[in-house]
Order: sequence, then structure tokens, then C-alpha cells
Amino acid sequence: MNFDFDSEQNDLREAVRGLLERAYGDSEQRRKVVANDPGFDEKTWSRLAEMGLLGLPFAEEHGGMGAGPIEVAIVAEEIGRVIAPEPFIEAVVLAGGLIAAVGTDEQKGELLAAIAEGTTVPAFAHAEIGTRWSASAAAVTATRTGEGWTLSGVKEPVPNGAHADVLVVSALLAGDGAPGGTGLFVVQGDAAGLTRTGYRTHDGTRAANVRFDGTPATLLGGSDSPTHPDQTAAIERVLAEARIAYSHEAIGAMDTALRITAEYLKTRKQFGVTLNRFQALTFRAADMYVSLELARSTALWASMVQEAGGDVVSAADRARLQSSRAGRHVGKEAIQLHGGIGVTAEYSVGHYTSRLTAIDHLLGDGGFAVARLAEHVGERETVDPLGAPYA
Amino acid sequence: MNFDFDSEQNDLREAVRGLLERAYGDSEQRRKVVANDPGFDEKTWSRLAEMGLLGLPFAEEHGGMGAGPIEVAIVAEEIGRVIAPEPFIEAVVLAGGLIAAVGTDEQKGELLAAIAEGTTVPAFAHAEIGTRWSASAAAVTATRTGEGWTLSGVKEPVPNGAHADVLVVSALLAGDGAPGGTGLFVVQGDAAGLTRTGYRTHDGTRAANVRFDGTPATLLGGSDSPTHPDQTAAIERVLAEARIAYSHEAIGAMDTALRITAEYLKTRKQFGVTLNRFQALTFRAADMYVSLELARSTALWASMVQEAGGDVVSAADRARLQSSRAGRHVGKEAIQLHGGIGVTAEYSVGHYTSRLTAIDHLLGDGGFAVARLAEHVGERETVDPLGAPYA
Amino acid sequence: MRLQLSPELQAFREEMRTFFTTQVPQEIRDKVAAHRHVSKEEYVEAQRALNAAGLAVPHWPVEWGGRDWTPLQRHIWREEMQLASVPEPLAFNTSMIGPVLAAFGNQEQKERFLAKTANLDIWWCQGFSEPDAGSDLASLRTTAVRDGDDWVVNGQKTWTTLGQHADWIFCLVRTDPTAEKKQRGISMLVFPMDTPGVTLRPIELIDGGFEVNEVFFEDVRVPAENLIGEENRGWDYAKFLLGNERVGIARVGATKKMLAQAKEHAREITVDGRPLLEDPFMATRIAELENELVALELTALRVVANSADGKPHPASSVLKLKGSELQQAATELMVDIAGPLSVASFAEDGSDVPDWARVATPHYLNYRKVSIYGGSNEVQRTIIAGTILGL
Amino acid sequence: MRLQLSPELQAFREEMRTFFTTQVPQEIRDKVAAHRHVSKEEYVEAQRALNAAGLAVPHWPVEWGGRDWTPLQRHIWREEMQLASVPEPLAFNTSMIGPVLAAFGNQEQKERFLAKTANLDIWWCQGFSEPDAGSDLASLRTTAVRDGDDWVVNGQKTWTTLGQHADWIFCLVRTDPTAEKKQRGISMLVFPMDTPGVTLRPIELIDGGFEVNEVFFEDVRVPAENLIGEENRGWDYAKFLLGNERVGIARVGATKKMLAQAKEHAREITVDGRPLLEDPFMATRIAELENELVALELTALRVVANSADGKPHPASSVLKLKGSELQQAATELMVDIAGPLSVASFAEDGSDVPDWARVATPHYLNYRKVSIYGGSNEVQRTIIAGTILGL
Repeated sequence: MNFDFDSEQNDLREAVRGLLERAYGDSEQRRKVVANDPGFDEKTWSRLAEMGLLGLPFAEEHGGMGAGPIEVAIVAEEIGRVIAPEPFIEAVVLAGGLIAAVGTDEQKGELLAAIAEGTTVPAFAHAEIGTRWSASAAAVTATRTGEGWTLSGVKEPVPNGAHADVLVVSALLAGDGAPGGTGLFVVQGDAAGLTRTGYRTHDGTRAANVRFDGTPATLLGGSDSPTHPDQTAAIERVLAEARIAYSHEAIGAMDTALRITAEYLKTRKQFGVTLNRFQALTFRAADMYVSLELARSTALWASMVQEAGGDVVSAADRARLQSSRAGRHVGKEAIQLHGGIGVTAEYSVGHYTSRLTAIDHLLGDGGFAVARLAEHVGERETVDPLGAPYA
Repeated sequence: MNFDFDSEQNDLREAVRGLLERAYGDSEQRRKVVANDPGFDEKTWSRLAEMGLLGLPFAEEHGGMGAGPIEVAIVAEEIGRVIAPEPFIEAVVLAGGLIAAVGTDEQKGELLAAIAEGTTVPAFAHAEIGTRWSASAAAVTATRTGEGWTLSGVKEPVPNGAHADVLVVSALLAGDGAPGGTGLFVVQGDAAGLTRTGYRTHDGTRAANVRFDGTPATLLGGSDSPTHPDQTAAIERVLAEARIAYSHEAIGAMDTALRITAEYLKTRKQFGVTLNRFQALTFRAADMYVSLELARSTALWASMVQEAGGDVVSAADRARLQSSRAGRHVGKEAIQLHGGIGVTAEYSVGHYTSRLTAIDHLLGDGGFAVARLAEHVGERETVDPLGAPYA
Repeated sequence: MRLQLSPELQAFREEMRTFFTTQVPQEIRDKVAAHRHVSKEEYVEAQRALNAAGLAVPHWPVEWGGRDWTPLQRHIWREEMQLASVPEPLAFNTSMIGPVLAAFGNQEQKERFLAKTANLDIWWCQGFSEPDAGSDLASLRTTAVRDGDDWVVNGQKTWTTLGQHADWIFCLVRTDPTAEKKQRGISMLVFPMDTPGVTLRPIELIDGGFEVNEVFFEDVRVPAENLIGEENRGWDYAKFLLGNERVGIARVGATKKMLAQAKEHAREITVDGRPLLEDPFMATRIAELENELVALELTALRVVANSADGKPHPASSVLKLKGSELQQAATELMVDIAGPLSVASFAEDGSDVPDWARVATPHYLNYRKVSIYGGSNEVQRTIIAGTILGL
Repeated sequence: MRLQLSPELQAFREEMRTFFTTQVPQEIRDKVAAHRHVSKEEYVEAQRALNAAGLAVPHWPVEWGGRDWTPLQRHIWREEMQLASVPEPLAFNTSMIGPVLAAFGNQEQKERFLAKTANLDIWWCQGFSEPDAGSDLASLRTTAVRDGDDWVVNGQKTWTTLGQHADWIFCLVRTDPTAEKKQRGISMLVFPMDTPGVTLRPIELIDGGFEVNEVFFEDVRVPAENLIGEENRGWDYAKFLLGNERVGIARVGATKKMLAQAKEHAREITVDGRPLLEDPFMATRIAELENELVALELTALRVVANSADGKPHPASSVLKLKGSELQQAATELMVDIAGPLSVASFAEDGSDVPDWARVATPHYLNYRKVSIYGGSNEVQRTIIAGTILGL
């Protein structure tokens, strides 16, 4: 049991922090970047690729770095620290993670290398209007055609869905003799019958309505055999990995929000004294720190569970629950302790709250996570984070 | 719509406050009284009777004062203000209320007058080990015998159950041809087959295990016809009235707990200054006030709903929910803001917290109330406290 | 004590309800209900409709269009207006400068301004807050120096709500920098926003909207006749005005409307085929909020009943504090009901996300302001602790 | 970063678990688990069993019975002890005076006291707090005046935990009333509780139990050799000692045990025939608490890993703060599971209420203390705000 980063990990953090600090150390820079499509900075994306970060968790044979969940966590936290709008988690952890998890060797070789190089930006088209943080698909159906598959239906909201070169799409396996279940497909950005309507989300990133109308698609990982593989479990697992990564992004964002707030309390004067002379305010900052540190411990642990091959789905729910509660607490208090300036777009802190709110709702909030944990609460007398089913 | 007490009500409050202030204005006096059985002061009980309070809500023809729910609320709040241990709600509102609600004229004439005079102290034996704030009975069964009924089973905890002269008992109507449902019975304190084991509760009052073993009982309100009347609805209604009364007792207790706490903050010195110089503490006292006043409004309203003949069960749930949340908040904070002295039995504030905790659990806590309200949340677009189903 | 409204008040409520739901254009009310941007023209149209019916400034002196209503009537008027999603008469006109002019203005000023203020022929904005003052309003630094028949104003104001629409500004300026207490030496001036030397800079808020502004004054010449009341007594007028600001600040009707919408939307969203409203957690969360809102509404009615002399009851701080918390809780509820759809904030045509879900998060973020403006919740706690609890 | 314990540590944990669950008498552990009164003799028996196995004072210098364990080993030792409901070695002996004697006592004092202290042959109590000091410990007023070879002590201490069992007291006394800072001029004396002039008055707590005392000193003569360390440096030793007090204060193991019991009891209680544990609210409440406890445990492990130098990590304030909140939440949970049975606190034979439900509320009330003692949560927030956030 060891919570220390090794020196390579510390170097990685330094390097990522340096890169992102240069890009977004001035929060005005982020405002400029998100004001225009695609909502992130393609130069920064290239630099992330050059540093190898876009292939961080992929196998070396597929052009990746072969790094583990801790390294992903480090990058995610640094992204959160400056709320960099680059779709690292969406492209690398989610879409890339699915390709790595279920793709054929050929698909991995082709797609993962391109993602790692930054030449292909993929997105995972999964959410549907009628569902709520589910691992399966219902509104988009996949139908077998002679030589392949076509998709029909709508996915929304799809983070970075309009800009993506390639979409990984979950779809209900329908049609004659189909066993049901959810399959995964690859759709090219320029495919026929694909309509994408992108828009800005409240946190400055981008999402899209993605409409499939008999759109040709390739089965991800499939040998295209009649036994359509149900990928619900793989999706659940990759969603869990992304939930953990988002928790780390949230930790980074909270860390900065708290730091900015403490700085403000130390310098802002009212009634002739700096705000840190008001005990009611400093105590609330202390409570923010408590929330943050408890969430940080849980997120780090969840990444270790992932690395150790433990029950990553349950660990991700634990990390999400803690970072959801903490994110709301810290996000709200950071604004309140600032007063009026906190709600302006010209000051940075509100953007952190906005991003924390988005993170909270993209793949399941605290209520979602705790309801899942509650289903199993009676199964064990105590929870041992260092024991089964986690380690 | 009018929240003002009329002058008679104000006079009533003054009189009750005077009486209880003399009895328990010194909190040591309460400690002495509750140290010995029956856990309350029989002289104070007699004085309450002399003032007519023990027959307050009963009809004048039955020896009562014919007063309404607002008057009961006033008395309950004053009881809470000094946490007088006299079983006013248990004897008058619950046991007496049930007799008044379903008793025959003869039963009312006989029992209510005796309760009002203070010569008979009744208790309502209803709770059972296997149930939780239910309006029906299961563990005690009533069986018809030739000339009447016998009860068998156990009731616990029964507030003031060991000392009571007369028990009103809820029981499952069992036996041949019985239609089921819950009946209400009167059992004399010296009845055969009745075993009562009393004990002290954490708040200084008394409760008992009450065991029936073929104990002779009289059907309350029954003409003793073969169609055993199911009294579940009447019990639910009287429980609601008692929940409202307990909410008022809680308001009185919170009011004093907050007053004591504010006084302490003003006088206690630490680090060379009085505690009210610590903003983190005074803000928390302000939050206590907010909780208290919101609970007070809701309790007063519930009593008005009762008076107006509105949906008293739902109104009682609203009052309980609000006073449960407030009672926990105020009870905990009152101790915490005092520091060490707050947890001692020699200082009064902890006793208020203890009593608030008992009130919260006797007839249903906030979680119980909100779960019941949630079942109906979709039925109306908005809640209008001045409209249907309340007014 | 009486629950029901008198028949006269019931008729009054009905009259208000009918007027608001039939005489104020549906399109405007729909926009308010949907939390969509309301244009200046729409605000003006709505207020003129109210004013024509004598419903814009009922709390003003009868001579100037007031109605001599009881506080309860005014409460009903406001609540019904909010429930019907009528844009409220512009507070800067009707609750702030109007009453100040009526109370402290000279006859000429009254005749010049009051009718136009009631009818929104003049749109007023407020020049009180300054960048370095925050909650410490009295430390303002904008100066007015007498020069012949003019005052020459220099300085900067901020948080000037809807200043971009304003024709005139009422402004606190320091006219005696030598006064011993900072509260002395302040005067109130009014002048047109197009006076040379006045410039306005809109401030973007975190929801992407523009509603507050910075206003800069550079040698702005204001005729002496535009001084309101006496020189150096501006702080008294400001206190008078800010007292009015707290009236109606509970916004019960508006929150009630939001909860009604929340229920409606929670019926539309399905989780595993079941309406979200039937999820016990969602139902309970709404029931709990709804109960707090009932408690707040009843508390507002109590405060209203006890503020017949027109001075704000100290408990109105409870209304502001809890009112803002419940408004914020309702906006957060809406985001959570929207769930994954809540990120689609700036979706337009081509998106399948319902309108209400698109605005949910911007509305939530925007509403972080309600615990900051109009006297932050920290200020309200200070008032409660000091004025009510004597701490 | 590594999740798993090393094989050595796993074996160590197993060894601890086996020892605690087999070598400490079951009857004593059952009492601790049931939150029943543990007698002095039982405390002594348990500690001697630990000491015989070298498990009473592992953190002491090896010379005096310590084990030279890593912080993580000590953490595991403590957590396993709590999980097994072993009464922890008396803190006053093992965490407080023992380490002070080992660090600052002279050789004669070490030889005279340390072995007996480890073995609980001497039961120590703490004479620090005074009635007028509270959290402002340094303002103590008990004096010691040199008279020949003796110190003559006069004054009063309070909150002396388990003083009624104590053989000796370690006491902070003012030896130089002229010192400029109140922290100077304080010395530490030790003396037997049966020294003439020492009287002890037990203080009843709100749960009816006796665990703290007032101790009065009237011309108590203490031989000069009983001064610990240097004259007037007592404050340094107190700080050293209080730093140790925070170690292990998270009490994760103890809370874990309570949650396990809560699940067990929630299985026994039925609501409408269904185990309470299956109620979604109860299950969720437990799951949420359990997750916070996981977060706390992981945070404790992080802190442990970073406090190898023996000095308390500032984040240990997080452990105290959150640890006490979770202990309190667990006791409240137990009361709510007991529901109506929770009032039967002092039931004895003849009651059907299960033991755990009887002790639930007294335990809850008693545990209000854990956010007050050992540095109140307000003190912890002050430390976090000041030391960590620099406010």
C-alpha cells in the first residue's frame, strides 16, 4: 500500500502541468479558445500528441505509451487544474479505451495509432435522450446488411460529437435473429446518412446531436459473425474508467477553485480588513479542503483498483459519489465566498464551477452512484478498500 | 388567514407558562423529579388539572374545556419550553383523544371526566416491537369471549405505560369470523393477566413493556356487535394530532435551547473575548433560528389545519418533517456551541437535545414523514397551504 | 388564528390570478416560465399592462398610484404574479427609487418622475455598489463635487443590473469626504444614462448572459435639482430603499412554479422505463423541498402579518436566506432531472434535447447570485445574529 | 502507487486480527461492541493482555517496550483493534504521559513510571482543562508555588476523563505567573490522586454515565522530583502530547464496526414485513456513510504514509473533523434504525427491546462529545484554515 507517485510519474505531472500552464495559465486564454469551434486548441492538442499523452494508455504496439491508470489520472488532474477544454478523456479514455478494449488487432493498429498521433480525434456516441447513464443502447439500432451494418437513430448529447473524425457508437443489435444486446460500431465522420449538429455546452466545451439514417458502420471488435457480441460489460467498464478519470479532473478543478478562493480571502478587503479575518468564511474554506482531500483519496484509490484489476465499476461509483458531493460543495462555496465577482465570466472561478457541474452530469452524478452502491450494501459486513473485491 | 393568538389564548399561555415556570424554571428541579418514579410531579399534574388543562380538548359535557387545537398547541409548546416531564400529550392528546374520538357517550362521560380531573392518568399502548410507527396493531390480538374481549400479546415501548391507571390498547381483531383490522380497547391498570415493566427513558420520562395474557378488555366505542369496528383511521388521525402536538413541544424546546445557547455565547469568554465575537459561531446560531422559525410556522399551520377540519394527517407529516429536521439541527448545534458543558447532565441544554431526540422517534421521524409525503408528491402541481386539502 | 383567507381575500386572490393569467401576454409569461431571455420591450409591455390595471405600484402612496392594500394583499399580489410567471414590475423603479422619491423627493421631482417610473416610461438603474466595496456599501468612493449649479460626478459603479436598458440612474455619491463616519457625507443623485461622461460596460456572467454592468463616470455634470432629499443624507435613503429590497425576496411563488415544472419534467424523463418522478429518491427530494417551501411561505405570511407598520421585520432576513437557498435548490434539482441532457445548454435547431433541459444549467449557474445580491446570505446571518439573537 | 498491502503487511494484519479476536477476552470485547459500560478491571485486564504480547505501547521507544513499527503498521494495529472491539490501551497512559516521560522525563522517572504505565499498573488521568479556559487551554489558573522541597498546588481542573479510576494525575500548573506570554510559566507535575488536598467530583453526562470529573486541589504538596522536564516548559510538553492525541482519532475501525452493526440491526427491523435494510433510503444512507468512511480511511492511510517523521501531519485535522462527524453520523443512524424502540434506554429484564436499541440513544447523546474533545472541530477548522490554507 503506497500513495506515492514514482519519479517518472512526477516527471509526467511536471511536463503536463508545464504544457497546460503555458496554454491556459492565463484564464482569459481559455475563454478565447472556447469561444470558437471546435472549442479546444488544436495546437495544444498537437502538443499533447507530441508528448505522447494522446496514446498514454494504449499499448506500445499500437502506437501508445503503455502507461497505466495512475498516469491517466495525473493527466486528468492537470487538465482539471486549468480546466483545459481539450477532449482528452472523451477521445483517449472513452473512445480510445473502447477501441483498445474490444477492437480487433487491425482496428487497434489503425485507429489507436492515429488517435495517439493526434490526427484522428474520436468521440464516443452513446447517450440517448430517453436513457440516463446506462451502459446499453436503445435509441440507435444496428441492422445487418449484406456486407456489414447500418445504424439508425439519434445519439445526444455526444461530447465533441460534431468535430470528431471517427465515432465509436453503441447500438441495439436489432433485426432478424439478432440476440439483442448492445454492440459497438465505428462510423466515419463523413459517412453517408450521418447528420451532426454541434453546439456549445455551458462549460465551454462542445457536444452534438448525432443522427444516423441507415449509416454504414463497422462492428468494433467483431468478426462479424452471426453471434453479435453484446458489449454492455465492456462499455460499463470503460465508462467506469472514464468516471474515475473525470473524478481526477474534478480534483484538479476543485484544487484550483479552492486555491483561488483562499487567495481571494487573503487579499480582498471589506470593512477595512481582508476577508480571511472573517472566521465564518475561513471555516467554510476549511470545509472545502476536507471535501477535496476525501475526494482525492478516493479517486487515487479507484485508479489503483483499476491498476490492480479489482472491481473497477464499484470503485468508480465510489470515486464518483465522493467527487460529485465534493464538486458541488466546492463549486458552490467557491462562488459564494467570492461574492458577486464569482458569478462573472470575466473571473475564472465560475468556470470551474461550471465545468464541475458538467463533469457531474456527463456519466452519472453522486445520486446515481450511491443508488448503485446501495444495491449491494448488504452484501458485505464492512468495506475494506485494501481487500476484496478491490485488491 | 391570521397567525395571531387571541387574548384568551395569550392568557392561557401566560397561565401555563407561570405554572410550569414555577415547577421547572430551575432546571435542577426537573432533574430531581425525573430521578424518581413516576418520572413526573403529581402535584404539578394536579395543578394542570385544576387549571383545566387535562381536559382542555374534551367537550364540556364530558368535563372538558371544549378548547381547540391551538390551545393544545400552546400548552405543548410551554411544556417544551421547560421540557416538563408530565405526560400531557400521552394522556390527554393520545389516550384521551382516542376516547373522545371513538368512545361511547358512556365511556366518554366516565373516562374523560376522570382524566380531566387528574384522578385517572391513561396511556395509549400501541407501539409493538415488530412495527414502526404504524397505525395498526399486529402483535396484540383481541379475542371475543362470551361476555367481552380478552387481549394477548406485548406492547412496547408504552410511554408512561407502567404508571397509567387505564390503558387504551390497539389490538388486531382476531378469532372466528373476525373481519380483521385494528380495534381499540380499554384495560384497567389492575386487570388480570396484565404485566407491566416500567423503565426510565433517556429523556427522563418513563415507558414500559406491557404484556397481556388473556387480559379482559372493553371495546372502546363498540356496541360490541359482531362487526368489529376497524379503528385504524381513527388511530391515524389521533396519531396525527399527537404528532402536531409533539411538534409544538419541540418548538418550545428548541426555543429554549437556542435562547440558552445565545446567552452562553454572550457571556462565555475564551481567548479573552466572549464567544459571540466568533463569527463562525454566531452564524450557526443564526441558522438555528432559521430552522426554528420555519418549523414554528409549519407547526402553527398544522394546528390551524386541524382546527379547520383539513387533511390533518398530511399536515401532521409536514409539521413532523420540519420539526424533526429542525430538532436535530438545533439539538446538535446547541450542544456543540456550548462545548464540553453541553454534554453534562448538570447543565440544562443536553436535556433539551435528549427530549428532542425522544420526540423525534416516538411517533415517526422526519424520514418517515417525508416518505409518506413523497408518495403523493405527483398528485398536485403545487402545494397551497391555504387551499385544498388543508383549508 | 385562522387558516382560511377571508371571502374578500379569496376573491382578491382570484382576481389577481385571473388578471395575471389572462391580461399579461402569454408569450412573455412563457418566456419567464422557461427562464428564457426577456427583452426590454417585453418588460415594458408587461409592466404597462400591470400599471394600466393599477397593479404595478400598489405599495406606493395612493396619490401616486398606490392601492392602500394590506401587507397580506401585497403578498398575495406578488405570489400570484410569480406563480403566473409575470415579469415583476422593475424593482429599481417600483421598490427602490419610486418609494424614495415619494417619501423624500420634492413635489417637482414627484411630478416629474413618479408616473413615468410606475409606467416604465423611465427605466431606472441603481448606482450603489462599487468595485472595492462589496458588502461594505458605505465605503463608496464615487464623488460629486459642487460646481456652480451642477454636481460633477467622478467614479465607478458596478453590479448595475440591467443598466444596459436604463434611461436614468439613481446614484450614491460622496459629497462630503471629510465626514467623520463613512455613512455620513453621502448623497443621492439621479441623472440620465446618456449624460456626457457616463459609460457602461456589460459584464458577462457565467451562464453567458448579460444582466449586470460596470458604469463609469468621468466629469459627469448633474444639475443640482437632481439631488434627492437633503445633501449628505443619502445613506438614510439607501437604507430605506434596501429595506424595501428585502420585501418579496422569499420568491415563494417563483420557486413553487419551478417545483411544479420539476415534477412535470421528472414525469417526462424515464429511467429503465419508469418516470423519474416515481423514483423514490427523486420523489422524496421534491417532497422535502416542497415542504421547506411550505414552511417558508407560512413564515412569509407570519412576517407579512407582523409588518403592518411598513418597516421590514427583522425576520425578513430569514426569508431572504431561506428563499435564496430554496431557489438555488430548485435550480439544482432541475439540472439533476435533466441529468446527461443538462450539458446541452446552447443547443439550437437540430437538437432533440428539450428546452427546459437546455436552460437548466445556465439557470442554476446564474442563480448562484441570489445568495449574493440584495444583501448576501452572510449579511443576513449577521442581521439575524445581531438584531434578533442579540449576538 | 500500489493498492495492495505487501505480503509482510498482510501477514502483520492477519497476526493482529488473530491476536485481538482470540487473546482478548470475548466478554470484554462484547461489552465494547455493545457500547456497554466497561469496568476499570476490564480495561486493566485487556491492556495487560496487550502489553504481555508487546501490543500496548508499540509507538514508544523500543527501550521502553516500543516496536519500531512503521506508521502504517501502527495504523493497522489500531484499526484492527477497533474492528475487534478491543478496548484501546488507555490513551492517558500510552499516548500522553508515557511518550512525554520517555521524551522529557529523567532516567529515574522513566524507570519509576514507564513499565507500570504500559501495563496499566498505574492508571493516569489528565489535569489540563480548567472551567474558565475551554479551548483556550493556555489560560489555565491552577498554581504551583515552591515551598522547600515541595510544590504546593491550588486550583481546579475539569473534564478529567476516567479520573475516578486514576492512581496518578499529570497536571499543568502555573509556576511563573509573571511570565509575559500565558504559554510561558507553565510546568508539568505528576502526583498520586490520593495526595491530601486532592478531591474529585464526578460529572454526570447526558447519557446518565460518568466518565469525566472535576478535580480540586487545595494546598496539595507535590515533591519537587515530580516535576517533569524543566520548570516553565510545560506548555511544550503539552503541545507534544496533544499532537499525539490526534493520532488515531479518525477511529475508522470503530465506525466501521458500528456500520456493520447497523446493517445487522437494519436486517432485524421490519417495516411492513420487509427488512429495513432493503428500504432504499436506509440502504442509501448506509452506502453514503460507508463511502465517506472509505474516503476517510484512505485519507488516513495517505496521512500515515506522509508522517513518517513522527510529527502530526496538518491534514490530521481532517481526520479528527471528519472522523468525529462520521462517528456521530453512525450513532445517529443506529437511533434511527431503532426508531420507536430508541426511547427504551434504561430498560432491564422484562423488556423485549433488544440491547442494541436500548443503548442507541445514550450512545448517540454521549457521542456529541467527540466533536468537542481532543480539540473541538472548531479548533480543527482553525488549524486547517491557518496551517494548510494560510488564511
